[in-house]
Amino acid sequence: MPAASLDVRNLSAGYGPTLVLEDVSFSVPAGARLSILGRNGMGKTTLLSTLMGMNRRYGGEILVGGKDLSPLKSSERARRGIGLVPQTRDIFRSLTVEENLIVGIKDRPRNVIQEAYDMFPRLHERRNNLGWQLSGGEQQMLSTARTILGRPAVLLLDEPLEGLAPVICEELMEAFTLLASSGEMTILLVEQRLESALDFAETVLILERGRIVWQGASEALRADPGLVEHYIGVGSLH
Amino acid sequence: MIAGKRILGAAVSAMLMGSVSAYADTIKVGIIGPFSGPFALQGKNFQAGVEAYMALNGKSVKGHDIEIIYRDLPAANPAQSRALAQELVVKEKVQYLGGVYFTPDAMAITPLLSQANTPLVIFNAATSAIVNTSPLVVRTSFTTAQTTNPLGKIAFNEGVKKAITVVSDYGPGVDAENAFRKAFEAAGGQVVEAVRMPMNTTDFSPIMQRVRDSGATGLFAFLPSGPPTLGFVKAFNETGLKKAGIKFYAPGDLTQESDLPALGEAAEGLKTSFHYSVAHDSPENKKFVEAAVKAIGSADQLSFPAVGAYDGMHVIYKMIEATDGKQDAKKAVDAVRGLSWTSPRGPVRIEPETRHITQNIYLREVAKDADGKYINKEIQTFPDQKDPGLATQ
Amino acid sequence: MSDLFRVENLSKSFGGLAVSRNISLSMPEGERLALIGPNGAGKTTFVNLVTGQLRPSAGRVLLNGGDVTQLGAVRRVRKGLVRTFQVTRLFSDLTPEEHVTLTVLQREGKATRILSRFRGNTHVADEVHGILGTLGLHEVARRKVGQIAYGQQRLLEIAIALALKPKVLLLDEPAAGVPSADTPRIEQALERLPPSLAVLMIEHDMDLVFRFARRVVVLAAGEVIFEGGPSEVAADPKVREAYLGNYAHARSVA
Amino acid sequence: MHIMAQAGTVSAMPDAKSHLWRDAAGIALISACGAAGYWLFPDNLALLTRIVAVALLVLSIDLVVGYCGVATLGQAALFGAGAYAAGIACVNGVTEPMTLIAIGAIAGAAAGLLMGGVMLRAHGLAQLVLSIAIVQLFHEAANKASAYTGGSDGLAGLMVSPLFGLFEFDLWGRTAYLMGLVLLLLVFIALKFVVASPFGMLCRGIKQDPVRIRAMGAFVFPVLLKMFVISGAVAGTGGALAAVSTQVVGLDSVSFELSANALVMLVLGGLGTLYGALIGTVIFMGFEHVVSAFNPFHWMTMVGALLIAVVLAAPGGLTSLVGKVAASRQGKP
Amino acid sequence: MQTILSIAIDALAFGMVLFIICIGLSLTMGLMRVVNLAHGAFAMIAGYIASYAARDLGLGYAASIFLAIIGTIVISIPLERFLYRRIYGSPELTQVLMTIGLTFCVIGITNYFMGPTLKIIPLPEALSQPLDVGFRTIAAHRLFVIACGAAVAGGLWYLIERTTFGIKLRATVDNAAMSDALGVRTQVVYAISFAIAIGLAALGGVVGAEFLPIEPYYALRYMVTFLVVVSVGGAGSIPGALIACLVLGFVDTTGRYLMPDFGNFFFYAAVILIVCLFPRGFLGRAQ
Repeated sequence: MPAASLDVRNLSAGYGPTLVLEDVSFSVPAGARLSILGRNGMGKTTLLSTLMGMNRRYGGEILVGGKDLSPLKSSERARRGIGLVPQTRDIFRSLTVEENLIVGIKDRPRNVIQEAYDMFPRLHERRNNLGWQLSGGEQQMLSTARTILGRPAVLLLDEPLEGLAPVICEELMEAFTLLASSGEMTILLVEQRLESALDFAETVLILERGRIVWQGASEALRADPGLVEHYIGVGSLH
Repeated sequence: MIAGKRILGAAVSAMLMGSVSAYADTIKVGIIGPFSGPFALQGKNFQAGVEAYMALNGKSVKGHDIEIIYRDLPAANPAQSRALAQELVVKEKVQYLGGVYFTPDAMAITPLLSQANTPLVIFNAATSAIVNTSPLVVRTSFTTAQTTNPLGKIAFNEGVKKAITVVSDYGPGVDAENAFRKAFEAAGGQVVEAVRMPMNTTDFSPIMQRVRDSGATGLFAFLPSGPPTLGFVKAFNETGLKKAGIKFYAPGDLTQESDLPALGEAAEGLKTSFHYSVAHDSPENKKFVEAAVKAIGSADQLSFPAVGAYDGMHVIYKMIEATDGKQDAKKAVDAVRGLSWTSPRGPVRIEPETRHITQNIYLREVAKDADGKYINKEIQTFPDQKDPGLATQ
Repeated sequence: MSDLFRVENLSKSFGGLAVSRNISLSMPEGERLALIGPNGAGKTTFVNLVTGQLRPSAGRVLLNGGDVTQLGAVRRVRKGLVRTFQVTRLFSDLTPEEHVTLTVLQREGKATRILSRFRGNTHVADEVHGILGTLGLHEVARRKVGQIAYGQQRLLEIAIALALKPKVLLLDEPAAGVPSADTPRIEQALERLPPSLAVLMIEHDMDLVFRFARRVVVLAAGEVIFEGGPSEVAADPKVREAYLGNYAHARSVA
Repeated sequence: MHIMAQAGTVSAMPDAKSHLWRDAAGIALISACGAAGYWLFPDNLALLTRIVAVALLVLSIDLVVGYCGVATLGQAALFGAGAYAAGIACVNGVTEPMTLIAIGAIAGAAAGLLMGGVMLRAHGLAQLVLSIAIVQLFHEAANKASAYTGGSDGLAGLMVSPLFGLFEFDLWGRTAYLMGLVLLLLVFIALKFVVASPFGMLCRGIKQDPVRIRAMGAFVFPVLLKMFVISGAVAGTGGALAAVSTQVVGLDSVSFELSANALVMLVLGGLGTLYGALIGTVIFMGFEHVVSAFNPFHWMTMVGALLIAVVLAAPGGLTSLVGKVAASRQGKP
Repeated sequence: MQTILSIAIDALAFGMVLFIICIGLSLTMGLMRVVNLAHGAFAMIAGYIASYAARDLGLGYAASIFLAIIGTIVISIPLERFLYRRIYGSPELTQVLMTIGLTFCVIGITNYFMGPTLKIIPLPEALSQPLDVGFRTIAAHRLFVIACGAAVAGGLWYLIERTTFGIKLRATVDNAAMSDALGVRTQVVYAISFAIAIGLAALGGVVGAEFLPIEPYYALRYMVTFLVVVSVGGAGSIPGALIACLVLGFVDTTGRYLMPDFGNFFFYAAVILIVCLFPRGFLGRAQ
């Protein structure tokens, strides 16, 4: 599946009585990269899981390649091109690495999992280990590889580098950049590390308390440390 | 206010009693039995026996119309039994109670009888002591001791010196065990082991292993009629006990006719003692079977509770005849003390003292009849058997 | 004077993955401490360890100088170590009034009584309404919790904790999920906490943290990387790295 | 206290007094229904007495299932303990009916203590299985101890003295029914107090979230065990009532089937209100009685259909239906 | 020694019958979180179909089994669509109410149409013979049942551990939301699993008819046994169910051999002990 554009219009979502996302709208052209920034608890994860269809959506539309996927269940969204690497990784703990990958390949033949092993040779070494036996970095590789094997048109990455050793971070970021530059996928990256996020994407979006408070080019954000401090940093003292 | 209540009360009671008993002379008979649930087949046989009797003998006695009211009691449940009996007496105004498949259910009813001025004719419940609990109880079925008793002697005479008893662990099972042991040891044999199995046993192979290990040459078994008998007989064959020549004796509950199509050749040759075989050769029985099969719908389902019900209805008819429609329980019961007649099972008599039925017990063998159908073929008769369980009390 | 509350070298690992390492901190009476850190830093695990929901692999927890590490959660609460939950744990078909009444009765050892009426005690009722009033919950006191706003539910979490008359209070993200319009109410509630109470708050909303805390502890990858005044935290290079840049100390444990 | 509230929400705020009034009205309604049963069905009092006895059992299940969230399919063990204790005491010369009821309640409570002690070690499905195993063991024990219990023949020959020396337990069952009704009312009122006590509230809290309760500084196990004992006393009272009124105790009173039926009645009526227990028992047993009299042979299908219909129409039980109707009424001004 | 062997082989056969029937229930309870008390009713329906096929249509044993499995699954499809789907995710007690209601209906209807008598499924000549295995004779049918049980265990193991469907099923059980997000149609996975569970109930009902004879009350009579076995094994676990069936089968069988008078005590005491030692069952999945 080639990369597709993503248009989000007036999306609102939440859990039970709480509204976590309010009226979020943005667009990403096919093959482009977008970083989503914001402090913890500001709705970034909810945004991605709502795009995937794993959350209650209160209103709004989600268009992939111009088609509205918002009425569909997440399995159908997955089959129409959205792929999510969740923050919690959510690997199947009771399945082996190889089995985890097989779940991700959708209807492609089994031998395509070699692609994942090419991307992360470490997974090949551990292919017969159960999910819960993996280290955090390996889990992240697995989760990422599993989603990528499904060849999503739009890939959603939720803090893929969190809690990982620098070496692995580098490895992962390389992989993402490679994927993105191949133009096969439109990628949304949620990342707390400003540098990584700005390096990765050409455009950036900042969420605060469920709303988009800033949207623009990475370079613009890089150039304005005050803005960064205000929205993302440990904070200036008021 | 009070008047209002009275009018309401009158209106309600008229509604509840229905319009019948007010002017038409109808005598109601309440029958309690397991018409649904795991024992539904036995209840169906009650109904078949009752209907067969009424089909052959008319639906009225001396101008009194008989109306039957059935109440379902799916499994042993004395509280419900009492509630049903009370409702039949008080609300439906039945003059006679009949049926009752389980002993505790009968025990729950008997204390009501004298106050209700209603006789109870038991069609099945087979513990000896029931008839002692009220003078208004008459039983037309059998007791486990009664049907078991002859087997002790038969077994010994067939060369069994050492026997093992295997019974279901509940009242009638224990009765059967005791009756057999007593008769068998009186004849000179020795019961080497007595096994009581939990009621819900489904796999009998370990029991058979135990039989084999006991060194006995004869096996006496008692299981209530129903699904487990199939497994028991099959296990006996399959574990090679049959081949090894171990002799198998049981009261007829084990090979009731409705189970025979399923038991099939597994049970062939099995010897049981009982008060009734559907294959009993007599004109009375032919008439009965024909009528009862019509009532029950299929020849395969007819079994011993039907004859208990049939004879029970005979007793009730005689009671109605004697009281001429008046409700007088004592007079009714007195009228049938010592009553004798030819039942489909053979000659029978209500013992004046015990009010239990005295009857022939037959030794039968499972065999094929002329049509290739499995029957309990009577091969020996023990006439005039009283209930030994009561004789000792 | 010894510290009211003290944690010494607390460590916890799950199946080889260390989520807390050698955490030590102490709080005197009246302390206002904020615990911050990026996602996955082990903040909630820390609260669970301290309050007895989890057993530590090593280390000690001391309250009033006494070791409570071996005590279960219930006994720690009874000794005055009380927490709120990050995701509210309330009884959806009871009212705030009932929640707080039950808590007060429990504290007074009357909660298991059968032969008294739940609402029978006026001095309990007064206390309950006092607490609810302080937190601005009296308007919804008799509505089922399932029907009140999330912000109010968060306040109720605090109300329950206060009803236990704690010595040490651990607030796990008291403002998480609360609509921005309601945050001031929570902040107000925090300002009114008894001055002698030692409070440890986990929170992401830095504005709130800076207004509330006198001391900040930063946790990353299960260990304390900074401890100091709020004015210093933003300037600390390690903290900035943890939040803004590539935090190089994070590592995985196989 | 002054409550500032909008007009629309006032009715949604139950007040301590309105609680009391509602309970008083409920109890008056139950008494009225009970009395109506006495006048309207004077010929069915044995059935009504049986319903009362089973209602006590169902109430006792509601205490543990509806208020504590402990699933049980073995409550008949407690009912049977009460029934056999009363029965054995009666056979051995204790014939005063209220004493027998008290003996039953104590035996039920003791059995409840035992059962709670075992069952509370597990959770969920395992807990359910423990309850099944316990009731089966009780059943087996009652069958084995036939010297005391009469085994499968039942414990017959209970000669209960007249109530207060005046009222015989007779064929028409008036004494038994009225005694049962008064007992039921007393138990119901007592249970209303129990569930309205701090203890009752604590149980409701435990049912919803034991972790929260612990964080409030309360222990969970002793509270649940206490409720098991109370529940056992209630079930034992029901068992003793059944024994006294029918003058016979059968193995069915300690059976899995009775437990399962009673649980079905409770779920049918609705959990956690006490009223649901009564409604469920009356509807289920009444329906069963009517259809089994109407067609003794195939009524089971109709009962099954009723259960399915209730799940489809009112998954929360029949009392939830009342709540829904009330809510929809409130919705319309 | 002979006795021990002899008991062991009986225990194995009985345990295998339990296994074939219960593994389906274990799947529905563990994987789909539905307490399907009507499971036994499906086994019973299969028994009736097989009996009808064999006795009234004169089909062979194998054909009867096949027809019974297909027929039962066909009957279960509308029930799944119109009744079971309503209770997925409902509280367990609501599920209990509905499935008990369904069981009552099945019993009532069966009683009405098929009558209350026992129905047998005639065995082919080869299976009905006692077989001499050296130390004792054993019914060939028992060996057949053991073989069936082993085949079911092996087949299910292969299906669940080795096939893509099995991997998707396990993934769904492990984390349904994530499976969905990866494009697994979990509803379809559930529907197929339900059909497999019913098919296994059907197979067990037919081949186990020698142990648990087919009659209308079957659906309730063995309900407790099935429920206990599944819980002891741990809902959703094939090896767990296998171990539970073999252990409980063994306890039951030896208990009945050694102390038949206290057979039930043994069984339920063992159940209590096991449940206390393994609160989630032998190999249960965490709730």
